[in-house]
Amino acid sequence: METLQTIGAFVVLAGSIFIFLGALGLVRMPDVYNRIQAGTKASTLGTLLTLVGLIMIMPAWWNKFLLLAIFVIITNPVSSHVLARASHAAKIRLSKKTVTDHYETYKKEKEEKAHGVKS
Amino acid sequence: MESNLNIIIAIVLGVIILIFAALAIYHKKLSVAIIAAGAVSLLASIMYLLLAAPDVAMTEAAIGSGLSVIIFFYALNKIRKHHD
Amino acid sequence: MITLEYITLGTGILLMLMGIWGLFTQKNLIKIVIGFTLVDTGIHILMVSIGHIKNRTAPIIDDAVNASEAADKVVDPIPQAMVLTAIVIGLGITALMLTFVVKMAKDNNSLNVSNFKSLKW
Amino acid sequence: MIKKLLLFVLLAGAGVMFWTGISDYEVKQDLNPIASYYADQGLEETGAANLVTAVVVRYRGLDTLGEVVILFLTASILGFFLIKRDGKNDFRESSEILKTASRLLEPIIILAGVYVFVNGHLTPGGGFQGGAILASALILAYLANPNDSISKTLLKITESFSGLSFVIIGVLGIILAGGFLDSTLLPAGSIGNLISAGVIPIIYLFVGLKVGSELAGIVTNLKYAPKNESE
Repeated sequence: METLQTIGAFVVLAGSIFIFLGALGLVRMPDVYNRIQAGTKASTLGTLLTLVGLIMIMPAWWNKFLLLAIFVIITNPVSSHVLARASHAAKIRLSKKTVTDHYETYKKEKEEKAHGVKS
Repeated sequence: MESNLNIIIAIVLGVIILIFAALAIYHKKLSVAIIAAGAVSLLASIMYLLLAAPDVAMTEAAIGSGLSVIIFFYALNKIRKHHD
Repeated sequence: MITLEYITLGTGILLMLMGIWGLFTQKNLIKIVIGFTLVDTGIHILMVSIGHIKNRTAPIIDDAVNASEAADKVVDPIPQAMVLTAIVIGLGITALMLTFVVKMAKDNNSLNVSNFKSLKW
Repeated sequence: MIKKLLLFVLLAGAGVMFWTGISDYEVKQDLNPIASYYADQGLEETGAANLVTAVVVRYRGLDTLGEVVILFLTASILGFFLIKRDGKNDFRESSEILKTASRLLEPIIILAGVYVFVNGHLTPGGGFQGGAILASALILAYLANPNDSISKTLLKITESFSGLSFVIIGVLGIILAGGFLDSTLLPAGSIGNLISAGVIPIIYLFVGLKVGSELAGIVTNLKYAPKNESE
């Protein structure tokens, strides 16, 4: 019993470290898209690890934490996807180090295809 | 002992709330100001939890930091041309 | 001795004063509405912290709090109930103010308060 | 500049006033008589384990009615001011991922909202919180399918029906039981069950539906407001 709780506490600590790294990424990354990526990936993993640790500490509540985990798994990537798409549509510039922009080329190809069909 | 921890958390929360409030009043970009006002509400809901008021905390988290920010952004979207 | 109530009372009052400061000094209409919401939040924190009593739990009777000794174990439920309705009304009033802001910005083509001449004399 | 200085002096005066209020403040040890009466008798009289619910629905039920009326007035004034005149607004089509996720998430969110306001007499939660969660589900639907319009008449019918039921239950309390919104209209049941506390779950159901449809109506009106076309 006691050992399981200790392991759970360490897992929660690992999750909080991931969340801290995500926060650091928000400050250090050069442009919006990199910041979104750092924030989402690190915070999703951090939240999931925290929930797993909480299940170890308090096993009676596993169903509630499982529901929370499913909710986080669905909502977090979707919201970051929507944010990135909206900022791309608002024409926020990429950082200077960025090499390619696949979404831009995809949009151009789609436009050309629609144009070609029309004419 | 536990109450000491509560006091420390409350002090940190209060300082962060006041910083966000100053940001909400003085930041030049309106979107940043709106998000800062939402953050004030979110941190205030944690403060309600410390004050043993879970009902109020739920309401504040759902309404103050969720719906009101959305309403502000809809209104901002309608008047986007007059950013001055 | 510093206790939780003093900190939350102080936070609420300072938030209220900051909101009033923003309400009077800012020129942008949306900033004025934001100042109003800050005053709202400050008053709510003030009211809830007035109802708080040290070392007591939330006003819910369950396994931890028996019904017979509830009056010695729970905090004051009345300010919480009042704040509960006040938050919802605050949202409604904020929406109403934003509607007027949208209207005024549409009519006068500006968000700056100094440009509204129609009520000046 | 002189204006700001004056305002600063004014606020400093208000701060000093509040400061004297704080320094006189004594940390409370006991509840005041009304609150201790509610804490002692609330469970017996209403059957609600959550005392905040007991105060909101039973002891201060008229305040709740007034609050709901204020919200209704706000929503109708908003709809009056933001009448849509031109054709339809064009929004950017949202992505496939968001559409699929919203189809997956909306039932869960609506279920969570209903859970929150049906369990309002046992756990933290209630009509206002549940209504806000319902409105957020509708906002997600707006975000996912921005060009589909949601029928305003459905919102209006839900709102009017639940408001009317709220008042009817209150008046039935006057006729059949002890007073306006008396919860002993129905048998109290055993404390801790879902079906207990008399009419409180039913009242909270209607409050939740009303608050949810009103908040959704506010967002709908702001969404379809005419955009600023000048310049």
